[in-house]
Amino acid sequence: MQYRPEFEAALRVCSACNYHDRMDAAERIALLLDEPKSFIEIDADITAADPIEFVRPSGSYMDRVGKARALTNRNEAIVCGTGLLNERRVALGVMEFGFIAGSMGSATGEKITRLFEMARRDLLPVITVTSSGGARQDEGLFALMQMARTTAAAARLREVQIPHICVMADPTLAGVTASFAATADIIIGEPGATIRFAGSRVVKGTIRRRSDVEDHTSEWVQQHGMLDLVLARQELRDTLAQLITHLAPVGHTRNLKPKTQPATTPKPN
Amino acid sequence: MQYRPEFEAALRVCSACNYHDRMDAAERIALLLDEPKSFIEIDADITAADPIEFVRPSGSYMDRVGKARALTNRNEAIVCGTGLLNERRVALGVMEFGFIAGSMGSATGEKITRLFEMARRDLLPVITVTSSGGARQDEGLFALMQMARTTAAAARLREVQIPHICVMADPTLAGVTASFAATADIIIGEPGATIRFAGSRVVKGTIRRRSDVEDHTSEWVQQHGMLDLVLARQELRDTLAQLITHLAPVGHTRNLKPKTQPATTPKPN
Amino acid sequence: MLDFEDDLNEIRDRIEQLDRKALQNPNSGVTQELSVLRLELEARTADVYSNLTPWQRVQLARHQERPHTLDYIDRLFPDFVELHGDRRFGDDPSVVAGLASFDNISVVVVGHQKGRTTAENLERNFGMARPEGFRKALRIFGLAETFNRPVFTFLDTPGASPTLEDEERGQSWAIAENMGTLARLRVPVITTVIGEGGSGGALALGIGDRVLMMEHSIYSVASPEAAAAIVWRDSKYAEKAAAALRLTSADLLHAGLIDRVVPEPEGGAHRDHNAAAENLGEELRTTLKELRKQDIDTLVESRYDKYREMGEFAHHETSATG
Amino acid sequence: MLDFEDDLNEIRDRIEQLDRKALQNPNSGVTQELSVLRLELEARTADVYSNLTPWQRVQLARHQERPHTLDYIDRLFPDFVELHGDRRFGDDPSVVAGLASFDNISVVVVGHQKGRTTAENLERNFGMARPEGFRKALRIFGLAETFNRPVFTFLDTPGASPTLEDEERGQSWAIAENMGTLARLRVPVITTVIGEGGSGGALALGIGDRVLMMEHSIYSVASPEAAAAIVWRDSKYAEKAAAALRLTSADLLHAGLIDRVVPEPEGGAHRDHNAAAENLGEELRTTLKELRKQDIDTLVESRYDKYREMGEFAHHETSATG
Ligand SMILES: [Zn+2]
Ligand SMILES: [Zn+2]
Repeated sequence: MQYRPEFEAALRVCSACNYHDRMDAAERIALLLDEPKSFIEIDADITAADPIEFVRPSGSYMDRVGKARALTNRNEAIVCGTGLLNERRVALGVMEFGFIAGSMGSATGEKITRLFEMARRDLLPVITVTSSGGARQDEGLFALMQMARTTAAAARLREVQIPHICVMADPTLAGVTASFAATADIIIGEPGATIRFAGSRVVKGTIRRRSDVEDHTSEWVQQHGMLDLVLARQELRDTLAQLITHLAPVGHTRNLKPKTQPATTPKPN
Repeated sequence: MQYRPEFEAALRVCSACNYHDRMDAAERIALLLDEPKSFIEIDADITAADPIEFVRPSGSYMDRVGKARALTNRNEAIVCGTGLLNERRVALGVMEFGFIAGSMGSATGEKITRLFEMARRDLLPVITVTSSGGARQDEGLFALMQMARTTAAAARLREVQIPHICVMADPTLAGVTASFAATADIIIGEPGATIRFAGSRVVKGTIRRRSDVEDHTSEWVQQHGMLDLVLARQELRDTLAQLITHLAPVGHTRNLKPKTQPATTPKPN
Repeated sequence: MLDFEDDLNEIRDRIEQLDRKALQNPNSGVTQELSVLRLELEARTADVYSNLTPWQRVQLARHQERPHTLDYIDRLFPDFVELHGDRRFGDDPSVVAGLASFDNISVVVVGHQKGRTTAENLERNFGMARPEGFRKALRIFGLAETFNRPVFTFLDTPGASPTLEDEERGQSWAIAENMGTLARLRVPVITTVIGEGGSGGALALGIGDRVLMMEHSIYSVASPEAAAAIVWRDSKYAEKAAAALRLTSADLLHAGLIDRVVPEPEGGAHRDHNAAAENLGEELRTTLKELRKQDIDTLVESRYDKYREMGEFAHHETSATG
Repeated sequence: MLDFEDDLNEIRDRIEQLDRKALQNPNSGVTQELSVLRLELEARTADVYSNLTPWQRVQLARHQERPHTLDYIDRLFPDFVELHGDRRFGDDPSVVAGLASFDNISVVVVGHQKGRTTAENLERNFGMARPEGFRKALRIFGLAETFNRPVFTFLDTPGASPTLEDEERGQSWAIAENMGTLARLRVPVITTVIGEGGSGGALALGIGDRVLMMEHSIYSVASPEAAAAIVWRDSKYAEKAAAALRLTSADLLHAGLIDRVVPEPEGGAHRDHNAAAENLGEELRTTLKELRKQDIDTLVESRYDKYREMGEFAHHETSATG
C-alpha cells in the first residue's frame, strides 16, 4: 500500500501495481478538463422520483435516494455539463458510482438524454464516463426504458456528425454497458475495469470493487474486439483531446460557448 | 446409382441420397423460370480477350477459351438475361461451370456488371446462380479486378431498392464467393454444395466435384451464419418467387419488359 | 400446471367425463348438467382471470402452451420465409426472422422464439438470444429499411443469454446496436410483448412506434426471481417482487410505457391460439394503417419523442456543489 | 538476403572496411579509393535496379526491412491514434487502423501490417488478415464516412488468412462486404500498394479513387507460388509465374489497372524508409488535393466508372444456342 498523498497525486493510480482506484465525478472532471473551473454543470437539480413506489426491506426507494444524496452531495448518479478540453468546449457526462451504485433511473436517463440533446443542438463533441451497476431496479420498467431513450439520443448525434466517446471506468455493467455506452463511436476502457453484460448477478452489491476473475476486465474485453483502447489514466486527457480533434466538426475548435442556455441555470462547479 | 431419365426428371437430384448433381446453365434456366422460352439472353457474344498473354504448359489461354467454347457452346462462364419467374420479369445470371471451371475473367465480369446495370436501369430484381472456381488466373490482376467491379455494380442495386438474391451452387469458391455473391441481400445454398474462400488450393482442378470433408458444405456454412437458406432444388423456384415478391419494388409486378434494349441484340434462348 | 386454475380444472374434468358419457349414451340425461357446468366454468374463469395477481400473470406469461412467435406467424403472416444467420458468426435459433405478407403487403417479422418441449427449449436456448441472434435481427432490420418494409417484432424472452461466451462476443454491444438502429429505423416498427418481456434482451428487439402487450404478458426490468435475489437477497420472494415491479400490461399501460393492451381469450391465450392471434391481428392491422399514413421523417421523430417522455423525475433545489 | 544484390553487397562490405580504417587512422590514404567505390556502388545499384526481373521485384516487395504500414504512419501521419476491434469478435493485429493528421486535416488510415521479426510476424499473422481484421477496417471506414474524413489504405499482404477458423467466421463475406462498402464510401479513398498486394485480401482494403503502387511493390491475383502450383503444378515455377502474371508496378500502370507509381529511393525503399516515405507523402498530398476538389456524388460515381473500365474482353459472334 502506498503513502496516501502520492497516490492521490498519481490520479488514484498505484505506481506499484497500476491499480486504478475509483474516482468520484469531481475528481474525474478535474482529470479530464483543462481546468475544473471551466466546467459548467447543467441539470444539477434533477433527481429521482418514485414512479412505482418501490420499497425494499431496507427501506423505501426515496430513503435510498436521500442517503445517496447525503453521501455524494449529488442529486443523481451522473454529473453533466460542458467544459474545456484542450481549449475546446465539450459536453461531459460523468457517472457518480457512489450514488446508488451509479445505477440508471429515470432522472439519470433524463440527464443523459439532455446532455446528448444539448450536444446535438450546440454541436459539441460528447465524452461520457461510465461507472454503473446497470438499470435501477427500484424504478421497474421505467429504468429499462432509460436504456432505450439514452441510446436513441446518442444515435441522433451521429446524424449531425457529432462524435461520442465513452470511457468505461470500473465497473460498467448491464443496462449501462448495453445502451448508450456501447454505441459510442470510440470506446476506451480504464485498466482493470470490470465491463460486462451480466452485472448484478455476478458483481454483488456495491462493496466489491473488482471482479475476482480476469475475464471481464477492460483488457479482456478489448481482446474480444469491443474496446478501441485501454488507456492508463495518465494518458487519458491527451488521447481524448486528439480523438476529439480528429472527429469533431471542423470550425468549432475553440472556446465555443453553448449556443443556447441549458434548461436549468448553470452553476459553476 | 439411379436410372438416368428419372434422375434428369428429378432435376438431377438423387432421390436416394439427395445428392444435387451439377446442372449446366440451360438446365438451371429451365429450372428457375416459368418457361425456358421466356428467357431473353443478353451479351451472349461477349468473350474473353487475352489481356496478359498468358500461356500455360498445356497451351495458351486462348486455346483454353476455344476448348471451353466448343465444350459448352457458350462464349463465357456466365449466361445472362431476363426471364419470367412467377410472371414477373427478373434479371438472371447463371454461371456455366463447364466453361473454364466457371472462373471469372474480364468478360465474365463485364457480363455480370452489365446484368446488374440493366437491373438497376429497368428496376428488375436479380437472381444469380454461382458455380465457380474463383478468379481466372490467366488474366492476372485483370481477373482480381472483376471482384471489385462486380461487387461495386451489385452495391449500387441496393441504392435503388433492387434486391439481389444469390443461389450458391456447387462449387462456389474464392473470388466469386468473396465478391458479388456474398454481398447479395439473400443467399441460398444448394444442399451439399462446397462453398469456401480458400478455393484453388484445396479443391484441385475441375474434376473433383465435392469436398471430401463436410466442412464447407452449404449446411456447414449456414450453421456459421453465412447463408439464409439451404434449399432443395425442388423448392427453389417457389421460394425465389416468394422472396422476390417480398423484396421487389411494388408496382413492377408483371411481365415488365426491359425498358431499354440490352447493349447487344437479344437472342431467344 | 397453473395452481390458481385448480378449481377451474376440476370443473373441466367433470365436463369431460360427462361429455364422454353423453357420447357413449346419448340418452344419459346429462345435457342439462353439462350446460350448468359450462356456464359455471365460464363465470368462474372470468372471475379468476379478472382478479389475477401479478405472480399469476408471470406464470401465464411463461405458460408452455402459450402461443410463441412462430404460432402467431403461422396464423397472421402468410408466405413467411424464414431467413437465417448474422453473416458474421452463426445462426441463433432463439431469434426467428423473415419476410412475410400481412394485410396484403410484404413485411418483416422478427421475434424471440421459445420452445415447448425440453428438446425444443434446449435448441432455442429458452428464448434467450445470443449476440448472433440479435445480429441476425439487426441484419433483417437493415433489409427492412433498404426495401422499405414495415417491421413487426415479438418479445418473448426471460432475458438475453448471459454466459461467458455471450460476453466474449459482446452481448452488451449487440443489444445496444440493435436499440440504436431500431430507434432510428426509417420504416414503421410495431412491437408486441407476447409472453415474457425480459430486460435488455427484450428491448433489443423492442423499440417501436407502437408497443403492444398481450393482456397476460409481462414486461420487466428484471425477472421477478432476479429482482428478488437482488432486493430481498432470496429468489423465494419472486412473488413479492412480481408485485413490486409493476410488470403487468394494465400497470404498464397506466404508467404510459406501452400503447395498447390486446385482450386475450377467456382463460388465456394458451387456451385458444387462434382467438389470441385474431385479436392480435386486428390490433396490428389497425396500428399499421395508422403508422403508414405518416411520412417517414415524422414517424422517426415521433418515435424519438415517444421514448423521450418515458421517465418520471423530480427537481431538488439544494443541489450538489461539485 | 537478396541474391541479385551479391555484387552490390561486396562493394558495400569493402566500403565499410575502408570507412573503419579511415576512422582509426585518418591518414591511411583510403579517401580516394572510397570515393571510387561509392561511385561504383551508385552506378551498379542503378544498373541492377533498372533491370530488375519480376521475380526480383517479388523478393523486394517482401523484403523484411521494407517499410510497412506503421513505418509510413510514423513518418507521414502525425497524431495517429490506433483504434482496435471489430465490436463483434476480436481485434486482429494484422490490420492496423486509426485516426491521424495529414497535411493539416484529420484522416483515417487503414493498412495490413506485417512484422519484421518472427515473433512479430506470428503476432501479425504475416500480414494475412482474418475476418475480424477486415471487419475492424469496415468499422473504421464507417467512422470515416460518418465524420467525413478521407481514407488512406495501405496494402501489404500475401493474401487473406485461409484457415478453417477464417472460413467459419466468413472470410469471403468479410472481404466482399468491405469491397462493396469501399466502392460506395462517401469520402475520398486513396489506396497504396506498399509491398505485396495479394489477391482478395488486398482488395478488401484496396478499392479507392486512386490506386498508387510503390515502385518495387507487386499486385497480383495470386501469389507466384500459388499460381505456379495451380498452373505449373509445382511451386518451383514461382519465378516463371511471377513473370507471367504481370504483377509489377510498371506492367500494371501500363495495363491501366493502377493510377500512379511512386518512385523508391535508389536500392529500394528498405534502404531508406525516410526517403520512401517522403516520395509517398508527396504523391498522397497531391492526390488528396485533387480528390477534395470534387463533390462527393461525382467522386463516388467516378470511382464506379474507374472500376467499370477494368477489363479486356472481345466479341465472338457465333454465339451459343442455349
Ligand atoms: Zn498497488
Ligand atoms: Zn444417390
